[in-house]
Amino acid sequence: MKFGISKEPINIQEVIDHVVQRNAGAITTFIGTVRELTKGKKTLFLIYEAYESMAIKKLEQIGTEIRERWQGAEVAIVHRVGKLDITDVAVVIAVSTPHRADAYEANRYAIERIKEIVPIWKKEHWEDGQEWIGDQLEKVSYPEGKPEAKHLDE
Amino acid sequence: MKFGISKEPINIQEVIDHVVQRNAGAITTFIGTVRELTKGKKTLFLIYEAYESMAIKKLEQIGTEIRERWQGAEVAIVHRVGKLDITDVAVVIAVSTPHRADAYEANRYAIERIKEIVPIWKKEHWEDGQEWIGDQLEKVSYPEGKPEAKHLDE
Amino acid sequence: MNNVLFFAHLKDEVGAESLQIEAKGKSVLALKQVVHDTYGLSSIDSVMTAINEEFAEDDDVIQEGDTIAFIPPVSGG
Amino acid sequence: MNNVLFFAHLKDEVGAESLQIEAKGKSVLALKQVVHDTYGLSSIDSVMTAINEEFAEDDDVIQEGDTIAFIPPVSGG
Repeated sequence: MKFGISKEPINIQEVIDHVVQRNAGAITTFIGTVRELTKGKKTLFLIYEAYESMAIKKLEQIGTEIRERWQGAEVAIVHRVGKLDITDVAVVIAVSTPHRADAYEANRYAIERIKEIVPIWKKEHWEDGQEWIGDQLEKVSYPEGKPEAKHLDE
Repeated sequence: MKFGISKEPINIQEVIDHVVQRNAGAITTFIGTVRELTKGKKTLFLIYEAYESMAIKKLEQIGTEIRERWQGAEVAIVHRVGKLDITDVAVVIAVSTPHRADAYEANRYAIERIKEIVPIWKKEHWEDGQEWIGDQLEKVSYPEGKPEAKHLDE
Repeated sequence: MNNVLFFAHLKDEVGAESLQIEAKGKSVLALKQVVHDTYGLSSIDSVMTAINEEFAEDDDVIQEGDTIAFIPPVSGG
Repeated sequence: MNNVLFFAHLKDEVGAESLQIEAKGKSVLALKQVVHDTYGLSSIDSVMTAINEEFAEDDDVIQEGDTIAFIPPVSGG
Protein backbone atom coordinates (compact mmCIF):
# COMPACT_ATOMS: atom_id res chain seq x y z
CA MET A 1 0.00 0.00 0.00
CA LYS A 2 1.27 3.43 -0.93
CA PHE A 3 -0.61 5.24 1.85
CA GLY A 4 -1.65 2.96 4.62
CA ILE A 5 -2.17 2.00 8.22
CA SER A 6 -0.55 -1.30 9.16
CA LYS A 7 -1.19 -3.61 12.07
CA GLU A 8 1.95 -5.55 11.16
CA PRO A 9 5.61 -4.42 11.17
CA ILE A 10 6.29 -2.14 8.21
CA ASN A 11 8.51 -3.44 5.42
CA ILE A 12 10.67 -0.39 4.70
CA GLN A 13 11.87 -1.63 1.32
CA GLU A 14 8.27 -2.05 0.16
CA VAL A 15 7.49 1.57 1.02
CA ILE A 16 10.60 2.69 -0.86
CA ASP A 17 9.63 0.57 -3.89
CA HIS A 18 6.49 2.70 -4.29
CA VAL A 19 8.51 5.84 -5.04
CA VAL A 20 11.20 4.46 -7.34
CA GLN A 21 11.04 6.33 -10.63
CA ARG A 22 13.35 6.75 -13.62
CA ASN A 23 13.65 10.49 -13.09
CA ALA A 24 14.43 10.39 -9.41
CA GLY A 25 18.01 10.96 -8.39
CA ALA A 26 17.19 10.95 -4.71
CA ILE A 27 14.96 9.03 -2.35
CA THR A 28 14.74 10.05 1.27
CA THR A 29 13.05 8.06 3.96
CA PHE A 30 11.99 9.06 7.43
CA ILE A 31 11.60 6.19 9.86
CA GLY A 32 10.01 7.09 13.16
CA THR A 33 11.11 4.71 15.90
CA VAL A 34 10.04 4.29 19.49
CA ARG A 35 12.58 6.03 21.71
CA GLU A 36 13.21 4.81 25.22
CA LEU A 37 13.90 8.13 26.94
CA THR A 38 11.89 11.33 26.58
CA LYS A 39 12.93 14.15 28.89
CA GLY A 40 14.54 11.64 31.21
CA LYS A 41 11.41 9.51 31.51
CA LYS A 42 11.64 5.86 30.49
CA THR A 43 9.04 4.58 28.06
CA LEU A 44 8.21 0.86 28.29
CA PHE A 45 6.09 0.62 25.15
CA LEU A 46 3.55 2.58 23.11
CA ILE A 47 0.09 1.90 21.78
CA TYR A 48 -0.81 3.61 18.52
CA GLU A 49 -4.45 3.98 17.54
CA ALA A 50 -5.84 5.42 14.31
CA TYR A 51 -9.12 6.52 12.84
CA GLU A 52 -8.05 4.31 10.00
CA SER A 53 -10.29 5.31 7.10
CA MET A 54 -9.74 9.02 7.71
CA ALA A 55 -6.04 8.59 8.44
CA ILE A 56 -5.52 6.96 5.04
CA LYS A 57 -7.34 9.85 3.37
CA LYS A 58 -5.17 12.36 5.21
CA LEU A 59 -1.98 10.51 4.29
CA GLU A 60 -3.11 10.59 0.67
CA GLN A 61 -3.81 14.30 1.04
CA ILE A 62 -0.26 14.88 2.26
CA GLY A 63 0.98 13.01 -0.81
CA THR A 64 -1.09 15.28 -3.03
CA GLU A 65 0.17 18.39 -1.27
CA ILE A 66 3.76 17.28 -1.81
CA ARG A 67 3.28 16.46 -5.48
CA GLU A 68 1.82 19.94 -5.95
CA ARG A 69 4.66 21.71 -4.13
CA TRP A 70 7.64 19.70 -5.34
CA GLN A 71 7.63 18.95 -9.02
CA GLY A 72 8.27 15.35 -9.95
CA ALA A 73 7.95 14.11 -6.37
CA GLU A 74 6.53 10.70 -5.51
CA VAL A 75 5.45 9.85 -1.97
CA ALA A 76 4.52 6.78 0.05
CA ILE A 77 3.64 6.72 3.75
CA VAL A 78 2.75 3.81 6.02
CA HIS A 79 1.97 4.21 9.71
CA ARG A 80 1.86 1.35 12.18
CA VAL A 81 -0.81 0.86 14.82
CA GLY A 82 -0.99 -1.40 17.87
CA LYS A 83 1.61 -2.10 20.54
CA LEU A 84 5.15 -0.99 19.71
CA ASP A 85 8.27 -1.71 21.72
CA ILE A 86 11.41 0.38 21.97
CA THR A 87 13.16 0.69 18.53
CA ASP A 88 10.03 -0.53 16.69
CA VAL A 89 9.14 1.42 13.56
CA ALA A 90 6.03 3.59 13.91
CA VAL A 91 6.04 5.32 10.54
CA VAL A 92 7.91 5.17 7.23
CA ILE A 93 7.82 8.08 4.79
CA ALA A 94 9.53 7.70 1.40
CA VAL A 95 9.87 10.60 -1.02
CA SER A 96 11.62 10.57 -4.39
CA THR A 97 12.49 13.67 -6.41
CA PRO A 98 14.79 14.48 -9.30
CA HIS A 99 17.18 16.44 -7.03
CA ARG A 100 18.21 15.79 -3.48
CA ALA A 101 17.37 19.09 -1.77
CA ASP A 102 13.70 18.59 -2.61
CA ALA A 103 13.73 15.03 -1.33
CA TYR A 104 14.82 16.19 2.12
CA GLU A 105 12.44 19.16 2.24
CA ALA A 106 9.39 17.28 1.02
CA ASN A 107 10.04 14.45 3.42
CA ARG A 108 10.33 16.84 6.34
CA TYR A 109 7.07 18.44 5.26
CA ALA A 110 5.37 15.05 5.34
CA ILE A 111 6.27 14.24 8.93
CA GLU A 112 5.28 17.70 10.14
CA ARG A 113 1.92 17.39 8.39
CA ILE A 114 1.36 13.94 9.86
CA LYS A 115 1.73 15.50 13.28
CA GLU A 116 -0.86 18.11 12.35
CA ILE A 117 -3.67 16.45 10.45
CA VAL A 118 -3.55 12.65 10.52
CA PRO A 119 -5.87 11.12 13.12
CA ILE A 120 -3.41 8.83 14.87
CA TRP A 121 -2.74 8.85 18.60
CA LYS A 122 -0.16 7.29 20.82
CA LYS A 123 -0.48 6.20 24.40
CA GLU A 124 2.79 6.13 26.28
CA HIS A 125 3.29 3.50 28.93
CA TRP A 126 5.82 4.17 31.66
CA GLU A 127 6.67 2.22 34.79
CA ASP A 128 4.42 4.51 36.82
CA GLY A 129 1.51 5.08 34.49
CA GLN A 130 0.21 5.70 31.03
CA GLU A 131 -1.17 8.60 29.06
CA TRP A 132 -2.55 9.49 25.67
CA ILE A 133 -0.14 11.97 24.10
CA GLY A 134 -1.46 14.91 22.13
CA ASP A 135 -0.60 18.32 20.94
CA GLN A 136 3.08 17.65 20.29
CA LEU A 137 3.25 20.73 18.14
CA GLU A 138 2.03 22.80 21.08
CA LYS A 139 -1.08 23.98 19.34
CA VAL A 140 -4.25 23.37 21.29
CA SER A 141 -6.70 25.27 19.21
CA TYR A 142 -7.07 25.53 15.47
CA PRO A 143 -8.51 28.96 14.70
CA GLU A 144 -9.49 27.83 11.23
CA GLY A 145 -11.28 24.80 12.61
CA LYS A 146 -8.72 22.58 10.99
CA PRO A 147 -4.93 22.57 10.83
CA GLU A 148 -3.33 24.81 8.28
CA ALA A 149 -0.36 24.03 6.08
CA LYS A 150 2.59 25.78 7.64
CA HIS A 151 5.89 26.81 6.21
CA LEU A 152 8.53 24.53 7.56
CA ASP A 153 11.24 27.13 7.42
CA GLU A 154 9.54 29.35 9.95
CA MET B 1 29.54 -3.11 6.86
CA LYS B 2 28.76 0.20 8.51
CA PHE B 3 30.95 2.23 6.14
CA GLY B 4 31.66 0.45 2.93
CA ILE B 5 32.09 0.19 -0.80
CA SER B 6 29.98 -2.52 -2.38
CA LYS B 7 30.29 -4.25 -5.74
CA GLU B 8 26.85 -5.80 -5.20
CA PRO B 9 23.43 -4.13 -4.90
CA ILE B 10 23.08 -2.45 -1.52
CA ASN B 11 20.64 -3.94 0.98
CA ILE B 12 18.97 -0.83 2.35
CA GLN B 13 17.53 -2.53 5.44
CA GLU B 14 21.00 -3.75 6.41
CA VAL B 15 22.35 -0.21 6.31
CA ILE B 16 19.44 0.96 8.45
CA ASP B 17 20.01 -1.86 10.93
CA HIS B 18 23.44 -0.40 11.73
CA VAL B 19 21.94 2.79 13.16
CA VAL B 20 19.01 1.42 15.16
CA GLN B 21 19.41 2.51 18.77
CA ARG B 22 17.15 2.66 21.81
CA ASN B 23 17.45 6.41 22.09
CA ALA B 24 16.72 7.21 18.48
CA GLY B 25 13.28 8.53 17.67
CA ALA B 26 14.16 9.19 14.05
CA ILE B 27 16.10 7.47 11.32
CA THR B 28 16.55 9.19 7.98
CA THR B 29 17.95 7.56 4.92
CA PHE B 30 19.21 9.08 1.72
CA ILE B 31 19.18 6.78 -1.27
CA GLY B 32 20.94 8.09 -4.33
CA THR B 33 19.53 6.54 -7.49
CA VAL B 34 20.58 6.71 -11.12
CA ARG B 35 18.39 9.26 -12.88
CA GLU B 36 17.63 8.92 -16.56
CA LEU B 37 17.50 12.61 -17.53
CA THR B 38 19.99 15.30 -16.55
CA LYS B 39 19.45 18.67 -18.19
CA GLY B 40 17.49 16.99 -20.95
CA LYS B 41 20.24 14.50 -21.76
CA LYS B 42 19.43 10.80 -21.52
CA THR B 43 21.75 8.63 -19.46
CA LEU B 44 21.98 4.96 -20.48
CA PHE B 45 23.99 3.74 -17.49
CA LEU B 46 26.78 4.80 -15.13
CA ILE B 47 30.06 3.32 -14.05
CA TYR B 48 31.16 4.14 -10.51
CA GLU B 49 34.79 3.72 -9.54
CA ALA B 50 36.34 4.20 -6.11
CA TYR B 51 39.73 4.44 -4.49
CA GLU B 52 38.29 1.88 -2.17
CA SER B 53 40.61 1.88 0.83
CA MET B 54 40.68 5.67 1.03
CA ALA B 55 36.96 5.98 0.31
CA ILE B 56 36.13 3.79 3.29
CA LYS B 57 38.38 5.94 5.51
CA LYS B 58 36.64 9.08 4.28
CA LEU B 59 33.17 7.61 4.83
CA GLU B 60 34.26 6.75 8.37
CA GLN B 61 35.55 10.29 8.78
CA ILE B 62 32.15 11.67 7.78
CA GLY B 63 30.58 9.41 10.39
CA THR B 64 32.95 10.80 13.01
CA GLU B 65 32.23 14.37 11.98
CA ILE B 66 28.50 13.74 12.33
CA ARG B 67 28.77 12.12 15.74
CA GLU B 68 30.77 15.14 16.90
CA ARG B 69 28.28 17.67 15.55
CA TRP B 70 24.98 15.96 16.35
CA GLN B 71 24.80 14.47 19.80
CA GLY B 72 23.58 10.90 19.94
CA ALA B 73 23.78 10.41 16.18
CA GLU B 74 24.64 7.08 14.61
CA VAL B 75 25.64 6.83 10.95
CA ALA B 76 26.09 4.15 8.31
CA ILE B 77 27.03 4.73 4.67
CA VAL B 78 27.48 2.26 1.82
CA HIS B 79 28.39 3.30 -1.72
CA ARG B 80 28.07 1.04 -4.73
CA VAL B 81 30.68 0.70 -7.47
CA GLY B 82 30.55 -0.87 -10.93
CA LYS B 83 27.90 -0.57 -13.63
CA LEU B 84 24.59 0.90 -12.54
CA ASP B 85 21.43 1.11 -14.58
CA ILE B 86 18.63 3.67 -14.33
CA THR B 87 16.91 3.53 -10.88
CA ASP B 88 19.77 1.48 -9.40
CA VAL B 89 20.91 2.55 -5.95
CA ALA B 90 24.33 4.24 -5.86
CA VAL B 91 24.54 5.20 -2.21
CA VAL B 92 22.62 4.66 1.01
CA ILE B 93 23.13 6.93 4.01
CA ALA B 94 21.32 6.12 7.26
CA VAL B 95 21.41 8.45 10.26
CA SER B 96 19.61 8.00 13.56
CA THR B 97 19.22 10.69 16.21
CA PRO B 98 17.02 11.23 19.26
CA HIS B 99 15.03 13.98 17.48
CA ARG B 100 13.96 14.27 13.89
CA ALA B 101 15.35 17.68 12.91
CA ASP B 102 18.88 16.44 13.56
CA ALA B 103 18.30 13.28 11.55
CA TYR B 104 17.47 15.30 8.44
CA GLU B 105 20.29 17.80 8.91
CA ALA B 106 22.97 15.26 9.67
CA ASN B 107 21.91 13.13 6.73
CA ARG B 108 22.08 16.09 4.39
CA TYR B 109 25.52 16.90 5.74
CA ALA B 110 26.67 13.38 4.91
CA ILE B 111 25.71 13.49 1.23
CA GLU B 112 27.26 16.93 0.77
CA ARG B 113 30.50 15.73 2.36
CA ILE B 114 30.52 12.61 0.17
CA LYS B 115 30.46 14.89 -2.83
CA GLU B 116 33.41 16.82 -1.40
CA ILE B 117 35.89 14.38 0.04
CA VAL B 118 35.17 10.74 -0.82
CA PRO B 119 37.27 9.44 -3.74
CA ILE B 120 34.49 8.00 -5.89
CA TRP B 121 33.90 8.92 -9.51
CA LYS B 122 31.14 8.28 -11.96
CA LYS B 123 31.33 7.92 -15.71
CA GLU B 124 28.13 8.78 -17.50
CA HIS B 125 27.26 6.87 -20.63
CA TRP B 126 24.90 8.50 -23.13
CA GLU B 127 23.85 7.41 -26.57
CA ASP B 128 26.44 9.70 -28.11
CA GLY B 129 29.36 9.29 -25.77
CA GLN B 130 30.68 8.96 -22.26
CA GLU B 131 32.47 11.14 -19.77
CA TRP B 132 33.92 11.06 -16.28
CA ILE B 133 31.92 13.50 -14.20
CA GLY B 134 33.64 15.72 -11.69
CA ASP B 135 33.35 18.90 -9.77
CA GLN B 136 29.59 18.69 -9.22
CA LEU B 137 29.87 21.20 -6.43
CA GLU B 138 31.48 23.64 -8.87
CA LYS B 139 34.67 23.94 -6.92
CA VAL B 140 37.76 23.19 -8.94
CA SER B 141 40.41 24.24 -6.51
CA TYR B 142 40.72 23.65 -2.81
CA PRO B 143 42.68 26.56 -1.32
CA GLU B 144 43.35 24.56 1.82
CA GLY B 145 44.65 21.63 -0.21
CA LYS B 146 41.70 19.59 0.93
CA PRO B 147 37.97 20.18 1.11
CA GLU B 148 36.68 22.04 4.10
CA ALA B 149 33.59 21.27 6.11
CA LYS B 150 30.96 23.75 5.03
CA HIS B 151 27.82 24.95 6.67
CA LEU B 152 24.89 23.45 4.84
CA ASP B 153 22.62 26.34 5.60
CA GLU B 154 24.65 28.79 3.58
CA MET C 1 -29.33 8.61 13.34
CA ASN C 2 -25.64 9.40 13.41
CA ASN C 3 -22.67 7.30 14.29
CA VAL C 4 -20.41 9.28 16.63
CA LEU C 5 -16.82 8.07 17.04
CA PHE C 6 -14.46 8.59 19.97
CA PHE C 7 -10.70 8.10 20.00
CA ALA C 8 -7.80 8.08 22.44
CA HIS C 9 -8.68 9.57 25.84
CA LEU C 10 -12.22 10.38 24.69
CA LYS C 11 -12.84 6.71 24.01
CA ASP C 12 -11.53 5.83 27.46
CA GLU C 13 -13.75 8.44 29.11
CA VAL C 14 -16.91 7.55 27.19
CA GLY C 15 -16.19 3.86 27.55
CA ALA C 16 -17.14 3.20 23.94
CA GLU C 17 -15.62 3.58 20.49
CA SER C 18 -18.87 4.78 19.01
CA LEU C 19 -22.39 5.81 19.95
CA GLN C 20 -25.59 6.16 17.96
CA ILE C 21 -26.87 9.69 18.52
CA GLU C 22 -29.68 11.58 16.78
CA ALA C 23 -27.81 14.67 15.63
CA LYS C 24 -29.56 15.57 12.36
CA GLY C 25 -29.92 19.33 12.04
CA LYS C 26 -27.61 20.04 14.96
CA SER C 27 -24.44 22.06 14.57
CA VAL C 28 -21.14 20.45 15.52
CA LEU C 29 -21.02 22.80 18.50
CA ALA C 30 -24.49 21.70 19.63
CA LEU C 31 -23.49 18.05 19.40
CA LYS C 32 -20.38 18.78 21.44
CA GLN C 33 -22.63 20.32 24.07
CA VAL C 34 -24.78 17.17 24.15
CA VAL C 35 -21.72 14.98 24.54
CA HIS C 36 -20.29 17.32 27.14
CA ASP C 37 -23.46 17.25 29.20
CA THR C 38 -24.30 13.56 28.79
CA TYR C 39 -20.83 12.09 29.31
CA GLY C 40 -19.11 14.80 31.29
CA LEU C 41 -16.47 15.18 28.58
CA SER C 42 -15.15 18.62 29.42
CA SER C 43 -12.22 18.24 27.00
CA ILE C 44 -14.63 17.87 24.08
CA ASP C 45 -14.67 21.64 23.69
CA SER C 46 -11.06 21.74 22.53
CA VAL C 47 -11.01 18.80 20.13
CA MET C 48 -11.44 18.85 16.39
CA THR C 49 -14.40 17.28 14.69
CA ALA C 50 -14.67 15.35 11.44
CA ILE C 51 -17.86 14.84 9.46
CA ASN C 52 -17.58 11.88 7.10
CA GLU C 53 -13.79 11.83 7.51
CA GLU C 54 -13.20 15.51 6.72
CA PHE C 55 -12.41 18.19 9.28
CA ALA C 56 -15.46 20.29 10.08
CA GLU C 57 -16.16 23.64 11.71
CA ASP C 58 -18.16 24.16 14.88
CA ASP C 59 -21.01 25.74 12.93
CA ASP C 60 -21.28 23.02 10.28
CA VAL C 61 -24.69 21.33 10.39
CA ILE C 62 -24.95 17.57 10.69
CA GLN C 63 -27.06 15.68 8.15
CA GLU C 64 -28.94 12.39 8.55
CA GLY C 65 -26.49 9.51 8.33
CA ASP C 66 -23.33 11.60 8.72
CA THR C 67 -20.54 9.94 10.64
CA ILE C 68 -19.14 12.30 13.26
CA ALA C 69 -15.70 11.78 14.81
CA PHE C 70 -14.14 13.74 17.63
CA ILE C 71 -10.44 14.11 16.98
CA PRO C 72 -8.24 14.91 19.99
CA PRO C 73 -4.87 16.53 19.20
CA VAL C 74 -3.07 13.93 17.13
CA SER C 75 0.26 12.33 18.04
CA GLY C 76 1.27 10.08 15.17
CA GLY C 77 4.71 9.97 13.61
CA MET D 1 60.03 3.44 -5.00
CA ASN D 2 56.53 4.78 -4.81
CA ASN D 3 53.25 3.41 -6.03
CA VAL D 4 51.36 6.17 -7.85
CA LEU D 5 47.64 5.65 -8.43
CA PHE D 6 45.43 7.14 -11.14
CA PHE D 7 41.65 7.25 -11.21
CA ALA D 8 38.81 8.20 -13.53
CA HIS D 9 39.97 10.22 -16.55
CA LEU D 10 43.57 10.21 -15.33
CA LYS D 11 43.61 6.43 -15.45
CA ASP D 12 42.23 6.51 -18.98
CA GLU D 13 44.84 9.03 -20.09
CA VAL D 14 47.81 7.29 -18.47
CA GLY D 15 46.49 3.92 -19.58
CA ALA D 16 47.29 2.37 -16.21
CA GLU D 17 45.81 2.23 -12.72
CA SER D 18 49.20 2.57 -11.09
CA LEU D 19 52.82 3.21 -11.88
CA GLN D 20 56.02 2.64 -9.92
CA ILE D 21 57.85 5.97 -9.76
CA GLU D 22 60.88 6.99 -7.71
CA ALA D 23 59.49 10.03 -5.91
CA LYS D 24 61.31 9.92 -2.56
CA GLY D 25 62.25 13.43 -1.45
CA LYS D 26 60.11 15.10 -4.10
CA SER D 27 57.30 17.45 -3.24
CA VAL D 28 53.81 16.61 -4.43
CA LEU D 29 54.09 19.52 -6.83
CA ALA D 30 57.36 18.18 -8.25
CA LEU D 31 55.81 14.74 -8.77
CA LYS D 32 52.87 16.36 -10.54
CA GLN D 33 55.39 18.06 -12.85
CA VAL D 34 57.01 14.72 -13.63
CA VAL D 35 53.65 13.16 -14.41
CA HIS D 36 52.64 16.18 -16.43
CA ASP D 37 55.80 16.07 -18.53
CA THR D 38 56.04 12.29 -18.92
CA TYR D 39 52.41 11.51 -19.67
CA GLY D 40 51.15 14.81 -21.02
CA LEU D 41 48.57 15.02 -18.22
CA SER D 42 47.80 18.71 -18.28
CA SER D 43 44.82 18.30 -15.94
CA ILE D 44 47.10 16.94 -13.20
CA ASP D 45 47.73 20.49 -12.03
CA SER D 46 44.17 20.91 -10.79
CA VAL D 47 43.62 17.57 -9.06
CA MET D 48 44.00 16.75 -5.41
CA THR D 49 46.64 14.41 -4.14
CA ALA D 50 46.58 11.84 -1.38
CA ILE D 51 49.60 10.42 0.37
CA ASN D 52 48.84 7.11 2.07
CA GLU D 53 45.09 7.74 1.74
CA GLU D 54 45.08 11.22 3.30
CA PHE D 55 44.75 14.45 1.37
CA ALA D 56 48.11 16.18 0.97
CA GLU D 57 49.34 19.64 0.08
CA ASP D 58 51.43 20.51 -2.95
CA ASP D 59 54.48 21.19 -0.79
CA ASP D 60 54.28 17.96 1.23
CA VAL D 61 57.37 15.82 0.68
CA ILE D 62 57.07 12.21 -0.40
CA GLN D 63 58.81 9.52 1.62
CA GLU D 64 60.16 6.16 0.52
CA GLY D 65 57.28 3.70 0.16
CA ASP D 66 54.51 6.29 0.31
CA THR D 67 51.51 5.53 -1.88
CA ILE D 68 50.54 8.56 -3.90
CA ALA D 69 47.08 8.94 -5.44
CA PHE D 70 45.90 11.66 -7.76
CA ILE D 71 42.28 12.45 -6.98
CA PRO D 72 40.27 14.20 -9.69
CA PRO D 73 37.20 16.11 -8.52
CA VAL D 74 34.98 13.45 -7.00
CA SER D 75 31.47 12.61 -8.17
CA GLY D 76 30.08 10.00 -5.82
CA GLY D 77 26.64 10.12 -4.30
